[in-house]
Amino acid sequence: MMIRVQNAPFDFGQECNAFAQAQGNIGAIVSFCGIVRNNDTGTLHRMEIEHYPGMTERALDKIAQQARARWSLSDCMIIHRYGTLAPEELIMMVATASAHRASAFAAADFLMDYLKSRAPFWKKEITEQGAEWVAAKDSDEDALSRW
Amino acid sequence: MMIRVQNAPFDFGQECNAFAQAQGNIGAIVSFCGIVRNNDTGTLHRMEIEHYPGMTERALDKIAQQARARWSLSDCMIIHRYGTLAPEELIMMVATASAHRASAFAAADFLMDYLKSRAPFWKKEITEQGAEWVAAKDSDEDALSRW
Amino acid sequence: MKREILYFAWLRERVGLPRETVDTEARTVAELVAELVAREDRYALAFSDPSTLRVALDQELGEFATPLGDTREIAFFPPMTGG
Amino acid sequence: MKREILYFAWLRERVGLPRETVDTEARTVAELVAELVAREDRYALAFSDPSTLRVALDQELGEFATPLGDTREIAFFPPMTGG
Repeated sequence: MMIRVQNAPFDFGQECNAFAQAQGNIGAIVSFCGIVRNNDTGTLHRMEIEHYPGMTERALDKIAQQARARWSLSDCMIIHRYGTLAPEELIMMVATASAHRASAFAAADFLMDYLKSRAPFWKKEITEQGAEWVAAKDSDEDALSRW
Repeated sequence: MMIRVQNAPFDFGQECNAFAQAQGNIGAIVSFCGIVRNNDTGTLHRMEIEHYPGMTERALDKIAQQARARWSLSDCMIIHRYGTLAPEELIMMVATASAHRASAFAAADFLMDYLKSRAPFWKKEITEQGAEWVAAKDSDEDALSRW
Repeated sequence: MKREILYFAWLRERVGLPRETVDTEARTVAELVAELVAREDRYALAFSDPSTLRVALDQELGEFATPLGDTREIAFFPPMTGG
Repeated sequence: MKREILYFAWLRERVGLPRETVDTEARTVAELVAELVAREDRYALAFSDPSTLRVALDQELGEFATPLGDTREIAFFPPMTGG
């Protein structure tokens, strides 16, 4: 179970392959990658991601442990970046491995829902118009009640 | 929208990256990879996948179109192999790209459910004990009612 | 009317060939199956439980009650196991 | 008792610093917030709507009613936006 919190970019495909190759006898891998999306008017200069060193690693570890307790996974992984990111840069990824697809899908979906609202990251968008902290969405908090 | 039905192996990570790089302004990519899993006693020699050339491509195209009609996707892709595969070889993959994670997850999950029961592939497992066609599971047919 | 019949997976193995051309007066899939079953034991065996089988007409899934119309290619196979 | 207080995101910007050590008699998170608010306008502004804020005690999420006990590190921040 690999959890990495880093400023450096990562290679989504390479991480997917490394994760897949580290597995034993599994049938399904699901991976998710989050990307810095521009706004509708294309004026985003950059995104700044702040986090809470120490608590971040604990929170991610706890979320991953919950996923493993709940579904039959052979493994899961999380990479999340912080610092300054340009539009189209990769923010984070998760991957899950399981004998069956349903567990792999559900666990990846669960990891993402919990990461959104329970891991101490905060995003700020710097556009032509100025800087603004991204507000948490009620829908993200509501998503947790699915589990 | 890329759909490939092929005997040749593919590189999961490389395909994930190529798919991601072909996208415009998106926020989320979900990918799934299916792998030849050994049985519990480890006696699987190989898997043979038969398909219905012509209908396969039509069925996959239709499934992908349904996903795009139903969720706001910027793109999706499917690769599915046929022929003789060894344990741990990759069988197939799907990937979806969207502005938001919920659409990307739901569409990938939908693609997999429909691929399982509506794309004309048949798997045969050759083990130490002999050859056996993989039986369709009721649970796979039932999964379609989720959508 | 001449129609192309295809068999896949264990159905192909039981019938003993992957495809054949048949000259048939059958108006529906079910009538075609009845004709085949009447022909030879290997067909009777292959189609002994039609509820376990699927059919495609010109590469689109159909039902056993579906009229053949001007369908050229009729394929029979067990439930699919893709993914 | 001396405790380490951390602020993140817009809360950090409003308070004007990322962390500070305070000597406090507060027994709960809510009492600690009341002490801070009483200190200076920038704290009053930052904590003007506590319902929009989250708190962590020694890096575990807590509530405003949570007793401080021997917590060393108390962090305040807006709802998280990871992923």
